[in-house]
Amino acid sequence: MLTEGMTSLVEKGHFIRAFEGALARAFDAGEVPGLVHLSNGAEIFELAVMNTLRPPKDQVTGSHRSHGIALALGVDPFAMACEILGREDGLSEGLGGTQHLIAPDSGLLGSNGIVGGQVPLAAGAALSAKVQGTGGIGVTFFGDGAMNQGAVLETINLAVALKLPMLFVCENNGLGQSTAASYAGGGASIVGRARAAGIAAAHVDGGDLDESLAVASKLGGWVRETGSPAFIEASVPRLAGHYHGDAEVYRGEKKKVVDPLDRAGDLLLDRGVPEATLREIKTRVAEQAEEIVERAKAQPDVSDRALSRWTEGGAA
Amino acid sequence: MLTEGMTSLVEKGHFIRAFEGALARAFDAGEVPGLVHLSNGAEIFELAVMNTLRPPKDQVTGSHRSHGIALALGVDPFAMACEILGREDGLSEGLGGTQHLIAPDSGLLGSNGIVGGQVPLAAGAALSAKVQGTGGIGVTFFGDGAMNQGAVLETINLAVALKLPMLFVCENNGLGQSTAASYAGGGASIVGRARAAGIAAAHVDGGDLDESLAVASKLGGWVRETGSPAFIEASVPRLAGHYHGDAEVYRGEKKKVVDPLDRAGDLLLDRGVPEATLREIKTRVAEQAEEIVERAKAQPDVSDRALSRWTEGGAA
Amino acid sequence: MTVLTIRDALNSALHSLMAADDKIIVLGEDIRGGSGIKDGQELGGVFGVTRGLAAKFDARVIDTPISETAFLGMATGAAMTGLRPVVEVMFCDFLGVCMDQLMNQAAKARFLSNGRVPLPLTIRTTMGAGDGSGAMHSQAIYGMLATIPGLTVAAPSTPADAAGLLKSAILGDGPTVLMEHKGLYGLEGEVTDGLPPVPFGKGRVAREGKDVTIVALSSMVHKATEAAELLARDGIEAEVIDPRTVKPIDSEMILASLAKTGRLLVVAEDTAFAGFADAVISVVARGGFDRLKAAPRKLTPPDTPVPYGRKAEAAWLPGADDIAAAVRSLAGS
Amino acid sequence: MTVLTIRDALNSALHSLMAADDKIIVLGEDIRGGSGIKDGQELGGVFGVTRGLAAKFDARVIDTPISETAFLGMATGAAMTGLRPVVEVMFCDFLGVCMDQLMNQAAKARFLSNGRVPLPLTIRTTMGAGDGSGAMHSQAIYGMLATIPGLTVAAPSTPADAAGLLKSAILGDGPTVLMEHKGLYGLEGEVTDGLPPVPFGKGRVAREGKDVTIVALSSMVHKATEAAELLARDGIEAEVIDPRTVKPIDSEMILASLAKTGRLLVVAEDTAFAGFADAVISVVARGGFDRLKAAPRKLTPPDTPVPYGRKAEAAWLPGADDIAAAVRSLAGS
Ligand SMILES: Cc1ncc(C[n+]2csc(CCOP(=O)(O)OP(=O)(O)O)c2C)c(N)n1
Ligand SMILES: Cc1ncc(C[n+]2csc(CCOP(=O)(O)OP(=O)(O)O)c2C)c(N)n1
Ligand SMILES: [Mg+2]
Ligand SMILES: [Mg+2]
Repeated sequence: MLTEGMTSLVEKGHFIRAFEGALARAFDAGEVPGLVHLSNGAEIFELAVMNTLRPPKDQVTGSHRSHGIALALGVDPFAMACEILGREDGLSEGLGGTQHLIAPDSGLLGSNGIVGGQVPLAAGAALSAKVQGTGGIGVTFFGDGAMNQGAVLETINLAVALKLPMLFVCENNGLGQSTAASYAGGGASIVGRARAAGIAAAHVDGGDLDESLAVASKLGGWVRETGSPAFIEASVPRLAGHYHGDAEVYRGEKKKVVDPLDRAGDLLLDRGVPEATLREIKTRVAEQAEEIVERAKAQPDVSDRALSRWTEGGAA
Repeated sequence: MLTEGMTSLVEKGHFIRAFEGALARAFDAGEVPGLVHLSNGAEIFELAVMNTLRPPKDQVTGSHRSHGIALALGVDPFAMACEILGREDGLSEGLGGTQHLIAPDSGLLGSNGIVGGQVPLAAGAALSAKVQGTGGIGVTFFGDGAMNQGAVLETINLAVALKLPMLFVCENNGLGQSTAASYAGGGASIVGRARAAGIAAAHVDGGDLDESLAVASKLGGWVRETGSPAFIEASVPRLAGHYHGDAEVYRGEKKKVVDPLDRAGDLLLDRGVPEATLREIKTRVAEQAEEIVERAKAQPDVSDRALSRWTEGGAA
Repeated sequence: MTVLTIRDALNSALHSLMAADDKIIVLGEDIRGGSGIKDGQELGGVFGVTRGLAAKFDARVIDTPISETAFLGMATGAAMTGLRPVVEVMFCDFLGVCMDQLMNQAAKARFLSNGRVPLPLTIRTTMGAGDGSGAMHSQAIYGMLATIPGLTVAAPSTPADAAGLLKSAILGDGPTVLMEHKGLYGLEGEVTDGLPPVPFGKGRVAREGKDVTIVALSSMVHKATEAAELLARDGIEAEVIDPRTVKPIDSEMILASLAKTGRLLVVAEDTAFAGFADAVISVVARGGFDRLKAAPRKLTPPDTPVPYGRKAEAAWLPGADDIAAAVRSLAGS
Repeated sequence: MTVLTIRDALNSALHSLMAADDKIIVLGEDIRGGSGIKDGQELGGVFGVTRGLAAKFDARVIDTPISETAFLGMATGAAMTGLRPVVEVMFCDFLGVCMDQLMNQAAKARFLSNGRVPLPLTIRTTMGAGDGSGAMHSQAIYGMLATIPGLTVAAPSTPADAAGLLKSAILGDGPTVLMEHKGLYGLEGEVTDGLPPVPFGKGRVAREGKDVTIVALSSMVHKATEAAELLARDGIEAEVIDPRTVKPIDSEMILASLAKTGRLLVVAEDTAFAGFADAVISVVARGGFDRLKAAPRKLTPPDTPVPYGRKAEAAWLPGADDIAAAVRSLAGS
């Protein structure tokens, strides 16, 4: 990837971080109806995957933790912020909320409140692309915890059996809520489990931008060229709580991890991008994010009006 | 295994075959309320597995195709025949029927109408044994088709994660109803999928009695000694239709397979058991089976009385 | 007009719609049948409803592994992205293994997108006791399914309605569960040429009468009609209303009948508590209280799983005699 | 008498029963919490109900993978083989992913064995809207669950009932779903020392009155009581009945109240069609027709998924004002 592209990617990463930071502050100020699950630590990897996609021909589904995925796909941050705050001009006028972000025009078929529930849906996008010959692919993001859910395990096999153009992306952050991935997965390798189901699979350090770009483009390309499914397991850190506000007492002493955003920044410095540029980027996106979330906060809550369009005619 | 034991095992195999033959005739005569799924081809392998079990400390669950499993465990054939015919003295007085055989006293926790539904239940038996320190194990039988069902895939992982003393037995007969196992499983190896989940696993030719005995005792012993789960994939032929009466047009030209009962008989002949003894065994068990099913046919249908004990007090 | 069985009416509707719109796909277990097996003749579904489709529409007719969650979800995702999938779930008893995809995914996506995402998804499934299939192949969970916001649930009793409701489901914008009674597949009836769609939410007067209103669905319509003939000999004229769709329910037609008869019996095959019968009684008690001359009644199976033995199953299912007896006591009250 | 929150009452009941019977095990996601992580302090469940159990009962308190089908089925199998498992399913919305194990396995096994197999299984789960959790973490599917033959379904509104119903479930012989309202965990109330079991099928008169009967469950009991206080100012005395168990329903208590008031309003948080409200109206219309002075009414959320935005969620949920208004129009009719 050219330095320019990489700089823009890192900028997006910082924007996502800043956007979620602003959301977290909005939450603390009581402006968010529900709990928010932040992507802290996964931004760089998610951007690397999106880099190989061609939405809206490609359609992506994500888990409860999908703000980063949505922004990486290019979903309008203002419409997203409004949705997460439950306000006018939100993607669904506030009916869906943080766990139900839907923006197919940008390639986001949907995020989901049920662990693993989004995975079969992406198989549907893959099937659509296959039957209609669009050249698109279905992509789904899910966590290490979801890897133990029937919906995910069945769909891996289904995609192999039906030869679906589908990319599975498992973000292994070592935790499902308070439970260790190694415990819940019985110590078995996630990528190994996928591979045994007959799917092309690779593991990647999701904090390594170069490697992530390479693996994503290799496996994404495989899916597009062969029409067969592929699977990526990415190790990513969960830099914060399960949800914003989670005290994480259960986590004991946290291991020190280097923030993938910093690692990506170092790559840019290595390539000769001046530190000042990086600083400037961070400041700029922080302001942008802040401004967007502030504007969203100023929007009225019209979700009741949106609801009433669904209840006219009324309940039986 | 001593020749005597093996002869008795083969006799049981012939008895199961004859018992189901008699049931099939009862079905043709209109004496069976529902469809029956016969074990033809799997008897020898199932007997080999049961040979390592110690019911009722060990508890077994099975699929829709569980007559053979039940008989191999030593469930009373008359009570079974009555249940399958929906008659008095049936295991559940006819409330359950062929797909819901329950005889925990003999180690049969239950058979099941939902593909894969029985598998988590056996994990419960394993957990009970573990928590109560009985030394028993949980065992579950299911088909190649069930291997694609979330309940099964989740339970394999659960058993590894919780270190349950549980034996998974997948009988691969190449078909789920009319669908080829190789198609439905995406061409992946069943035992390979299991192994990747972190479970001790082996494949066996379920038509080979010696090998089946060895593998069953090895993996059964592993479960008992280590308290950890194990997995057996057995290739067995489906010698008849999915259910009795299935025209099997979808199957095209059937490959010729040698009947595992005949193979087991050959083993006995090799060991010097006279052919006349084998013939005598077959005749004897055929008569026994016939007699039992005839007696069951003569029983009255009292299932309505059994039902009424559940409806007293009535529906709300 | 032609005479067709329900099986053939459904099959014919599938053939004609699939020929007209290549966005329609059909998928499920064994619905081609014999895939991967050379020279196999296709099964066309275990009840034969999808027979012949594979030969005509090949890649649009898809056999699946026994993975209801994965393939129902796949169909839902496909419906969100341009296709019109028709999924067969072999028995409605199996919806338990994929209930999340039904109740949380398929049923909610349109609402959660605030109407931006279409969801033309048809789920064909079978139901019904009476053939000794036991507790996990005989349920009729239409009441349970109808509790789910966002779903249309239909249960036809005739070949014309079966084909017509299937067409409405396939041509519609939202997820629909079509519950086909196993015991009715062979039932013959007249159908209009072209098998016109039947709108959801519109019932059918299966038999006119003035003394008592019987509301029944699917196979119970036939038992109710049989009962009505018995009752007619005694001079009791029962009106039999077949709402055809469980949800949306045709309250208007039911209340109009009540205005005439003042007496209500609901006959249902789903579960005894909080099922279809209770829903209809609630509609009438709330909306037609002044028209009721006597306490409404319901006739449902007892609140137990479906038993296997023949006598138990016969006792469990409401029958024409039970219906007639219930009407008699109602008419006399 | 002590004052406890619902959370603490449940926790206390678990502690005392587990100390008394080592056949009782508790399992679910994050119910220990922090397993596999060194030096982690235990979470005790995401709502804190199982706090402290791991430290006391170690191997009998089991964290599970996110595999509801596998672990609910495991608990069912364990109940069939000598244990008394208490399973936590974090939100009732997740029951969709394991509905088969609930509806076909746990609920049917006793019947299918003709009573030979015990099934002392308790499923604790949460429900309820009002905290902005959105469409898949807010449902209250008690009506849907109550359609399933073989299940007991309970939904307590007070700390005493929460502990008491939990005890009945754990000490009982059959599968029970205990629906704990997320919004009520912090609610305080008096409890009798020893937290005695509360029998299933027996309701509680939450407030006496003579003019109108309001039947409500769980958090709706509190809203109904609030409404009743508002109404009392206008001289309308509403009786509030809390059936506590959805199934078996205490028809007797409801009908007895009706005999006094002649007027019925059912308030429910589950879905609008074929849910709890319809079931209760059916009970009353069939069994108390002669006592009804006016058409019964119901107040439920509209037939949509639970919306996320604050205003929408508030509009969606029945509130005390809505209840009071419904009672006023009912009392005037
Ligand atoms: C079926 C289901 N079970 C449980 C939950 C509750 N839950 C939400 S997120 C979560 C942990 C998910 O872990 P993982 O898949 O690793 O994703 P992560 O949160 O780490 O991104 C759990 C248990 C749920 N939403 N759905
Ligand atoms: C959840 C579920 N889906 C589908 C069925 C219908 N069905 C019954 S048996 C069967 C095939 C099972 O194949 P396999 O597991 O290989 O067992 P086999 O019949 O070969 O012994 C199917 C699809 C079912 N009973 N349950
Ligand atoms: Mg995780
Ligand atoms: Mg098979």
